[in-house]
Amino acid sequence: MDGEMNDRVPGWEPRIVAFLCNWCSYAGADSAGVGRLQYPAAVRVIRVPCAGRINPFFILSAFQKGADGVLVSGCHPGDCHYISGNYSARRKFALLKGLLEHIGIEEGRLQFTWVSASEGERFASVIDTVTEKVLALGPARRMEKRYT
Amino acid sequence: MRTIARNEIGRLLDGLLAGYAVYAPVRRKGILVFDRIRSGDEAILDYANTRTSPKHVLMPQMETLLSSCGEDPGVSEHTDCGKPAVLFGARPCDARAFLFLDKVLRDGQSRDVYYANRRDSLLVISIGCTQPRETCFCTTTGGGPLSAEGSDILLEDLGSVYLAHVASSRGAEFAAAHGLLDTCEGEPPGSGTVNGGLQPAIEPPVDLGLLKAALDRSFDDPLWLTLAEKCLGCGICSYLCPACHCFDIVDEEAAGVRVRNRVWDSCQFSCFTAQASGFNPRPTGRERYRQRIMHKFNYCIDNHGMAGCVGCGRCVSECPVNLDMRQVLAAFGGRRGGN
Amino acid sequence: MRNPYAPVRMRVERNAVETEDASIRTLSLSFVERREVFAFVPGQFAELSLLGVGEAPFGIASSPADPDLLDFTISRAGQVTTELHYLEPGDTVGLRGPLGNGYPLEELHGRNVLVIGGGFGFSTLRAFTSFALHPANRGDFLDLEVVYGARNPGLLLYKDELKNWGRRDDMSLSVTVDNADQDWSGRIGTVPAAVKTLQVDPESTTALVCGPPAMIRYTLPVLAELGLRPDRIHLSLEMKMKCGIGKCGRCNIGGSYVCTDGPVFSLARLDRLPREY
Amino acid sequence: MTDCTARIREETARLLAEGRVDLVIGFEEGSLPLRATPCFITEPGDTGRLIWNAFCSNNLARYLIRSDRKVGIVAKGCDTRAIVELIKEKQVRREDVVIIGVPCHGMVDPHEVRERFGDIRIQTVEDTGGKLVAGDGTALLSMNREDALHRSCRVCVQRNPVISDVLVGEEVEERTRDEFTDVADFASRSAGERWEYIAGEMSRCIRCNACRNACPLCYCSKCFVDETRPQWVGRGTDPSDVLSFHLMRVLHLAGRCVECGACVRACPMGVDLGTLNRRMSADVARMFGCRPGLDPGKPAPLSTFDPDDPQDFMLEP
Repeated sequence: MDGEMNDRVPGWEPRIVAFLCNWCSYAGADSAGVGRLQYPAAVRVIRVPCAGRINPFFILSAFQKGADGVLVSGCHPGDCHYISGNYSARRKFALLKGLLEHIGIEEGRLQFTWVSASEGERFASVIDTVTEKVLALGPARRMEKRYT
Repeated sequence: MRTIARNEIGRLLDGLLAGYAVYAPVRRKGILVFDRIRSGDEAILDYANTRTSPKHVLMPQMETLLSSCGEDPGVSEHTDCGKPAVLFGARPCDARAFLFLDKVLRDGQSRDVYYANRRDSLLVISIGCTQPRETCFCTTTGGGPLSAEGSDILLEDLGSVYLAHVASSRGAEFAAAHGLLDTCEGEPPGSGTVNGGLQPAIEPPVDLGLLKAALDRSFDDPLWLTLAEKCLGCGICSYLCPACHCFDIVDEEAAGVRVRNRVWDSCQFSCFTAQASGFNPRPTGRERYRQRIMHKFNYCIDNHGMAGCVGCGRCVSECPVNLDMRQVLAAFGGRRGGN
Repeated sequence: MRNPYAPVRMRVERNAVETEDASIRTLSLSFVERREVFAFVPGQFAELSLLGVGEAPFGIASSPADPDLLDFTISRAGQVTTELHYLEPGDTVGLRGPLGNGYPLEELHGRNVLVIGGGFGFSTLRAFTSFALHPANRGDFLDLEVVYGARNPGLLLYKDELKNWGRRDDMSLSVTVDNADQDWSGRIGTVPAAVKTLQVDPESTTALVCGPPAMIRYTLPVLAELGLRPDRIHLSLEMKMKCGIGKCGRCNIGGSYVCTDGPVFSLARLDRLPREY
Repeated sequence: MTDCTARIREETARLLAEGRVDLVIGFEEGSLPLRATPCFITEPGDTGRLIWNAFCSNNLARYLIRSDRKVGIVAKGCDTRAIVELIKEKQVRREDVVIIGVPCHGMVDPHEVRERFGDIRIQTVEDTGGKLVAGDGTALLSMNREDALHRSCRVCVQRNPVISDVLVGEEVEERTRDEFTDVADFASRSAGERWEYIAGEMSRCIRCNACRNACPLCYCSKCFVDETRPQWVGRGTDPSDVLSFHLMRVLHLAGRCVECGACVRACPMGVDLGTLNRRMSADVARMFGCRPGLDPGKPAPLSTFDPDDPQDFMLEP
């Protein structure tokens, strides 16, 4: 089985990078906060103008720099502020996710979802799910760049 | 002991492993390379030459020059190269390349301590060739299948035994310490042995002197354009070459660790000379290919008295478009050389 | 054994904006721990570095007559130069050098020196001019004539110094700009045009030239018209460099390395080298 | 095969003589056994250099990039697939290229031949269509041609030129559909095994950029690898940087890769890049119904979208 599976690394706190689109998901995170919904603190949010702004390099760089998980979230299909940014992005995401899993990056390290501005609850539960999964996988070492 | 039996080599290397990092030809995923061995029997003795050259033993593709950590202002210099090393089984061409690298990196105006430290703690035991490959042209650049230049000890392959020739004072010390007494003194490699007839078999495509003279006049020759036309501009020839040594210095920083690394670079890449302003003195493949040839066969001879090529043939055999450097040399040397 | 890749630590004493657009700044650096005398000649350069960010070569812009404080004029172009621009007094920066050959001082002794600089390339010429004007050195040279130009007045470097030089009677200075603004009362025109108006004695004059390629291209014919021999014209060249010590292989022109054989070349020497710069 | 050579020479001479092109890009005899090499013919008198054999494996479409001349090009199936994409991406104008199409029986991998025949010094190779017969001057050895093909040729579904102006030689029968069984086989291994394999392959990469430079569709004037602000990928052989480079390379080619295998053939270290490329191609085919290079009229899959694109990969909490 997978050598990296390890949910009990002492002292380890997962680091999850969340790329959120400015118009929906970032606002969704906001409304989760306003609604005082509890969700794990492992997430570092990076706000981007649109899911379509995500260059696969952003995601690879996050893993290289030691992220244990990456989440990308944009507006629901049809709701993109830029009309179709999320539709174009969806194709790229599908390929990237497949490719990373193909080379043995564990399923669950990289997640994509849609969260709208009003879906605070959905945002909180997305973070729950993502964090749970990453916790179960343990620290991500495969793509991490190590310096001497 | 004048000779070492072929089946004794494994034991000899095992003996060395206690005190030295030993590099020898090994197969990694089907490809022959020089790598560190953990036991003497790993070394492959039946081979023409390795896919990559052994230069990485002295100049790794990536090495950290300097580093610092956190708030500590101290900088680590990483000049210590650790255990002394033995390179076993280098071919004479590759050993000769070290001689060239020494001139550029160790013996020049500024001593490159990283290279020099490794070089000074490396002992080179090369094995003369019995069977040249169809891409070999060592004789063109001044070497030969039994050249001992750059080696400390040259083993002459007589089939079931090797004849040991000591080629340096360090080689002599080493031979004495390990019972490889050289009794071939005064007898050059190849005299009266099976290898003697090999040298002429590797026919030089050009005369180096005539080539150099021709290149002196050929900077603006339209031939460069046609010769380089099929070149893809990749770095295979540079990176497989035992004599290419151009490098880049790149810094990186993450999680409070700052490093300055040296990495191999290639004159065939456009970013090698591209300036921040966008100006590039070598803007196309024509200038970059010309630089490669001129550097090796013209400038190096002026600056170091030796061509920056040892004729190992790796660039010939591995070029994806079969741009054969021997033909390029012949195009200049042959045409103008008075042949 | 000395490690030629290991920098010495320098402290930033001053970080001053040079140009109106703030794209060029001058850093003044002092030695944190002095290992040996930093002996250099004008025209030499050094590598400045920030570990983890990178290293880049810069001409030494100050005079060897003041060896304790080294000036480097830095145009913001890439990552390293940007970070250098952000340094504040008290910060440290790495330095390797001096590197390269510098201007041929011996050869200039007892001669008129014509200094021609354009834009950002003026930094080492400023070093030379300050050096030559030093009371201890001024007697080594005859007439000192400086021509310096920039695209517009806002891009002129070392403005205070230029003001002082303009008032001196032991040198002459012409400052010219390609495009003037309302406040500009000086000369308008290119550097070669300014050089053209000079009266020089070709037999006793040597020129030092540094500037952008276009300036050099149009200045050289003017110098030829004035009668200067190619061996009496010295150019400071710029090339992409990394190691600065003749090893990394990228700054060569033919068999010569700009970092070790240069950056100053006589035109006579350049004429024997391939045109690849 | 020799027929093709004669016809290629004939067409080249005609194109040059009629002034329809400034040069013709084809293949000539290589300097080594088992090799052919690209050549550039500008004079009708030089057409005798042109050949066609089992070793014409380079993708010549690579040489059309940034060419400002009218070019004739000898093109097998994969070369034309690349040309189709280059035309779609406006890197090549159809009217500037004259395609001498050659149906392809698959190109022979010299490594396979050497592997089979061991250490003999191959001097001659004869291609009988079904067999390859190699001679070292004393003996003749033979192997099935099919077993010696490049990996990309073994799964090629478009061996005949997609587009051409002149067709040289008989059309070949195409293989049945590509079911991407190799991709499925690899995917059926555990994540840990897949990682071990890929990491092992990547560990041999020497960052020579040959895969990039051999690719007919890698034409960016500044590649992401050479970018310094930001520096997307470190320049050395750090395993993480090497992998990043290769992942970005295939992602950049997603929906554009015509599976010619030029990258794999160029690699001096035998790195299995195919495993990455093939996964991309399989996903592009499965999810977006697209085989790059085969349909000149269809937009690139990553330049468009369908509101009903699959999204079962997305997280539903």
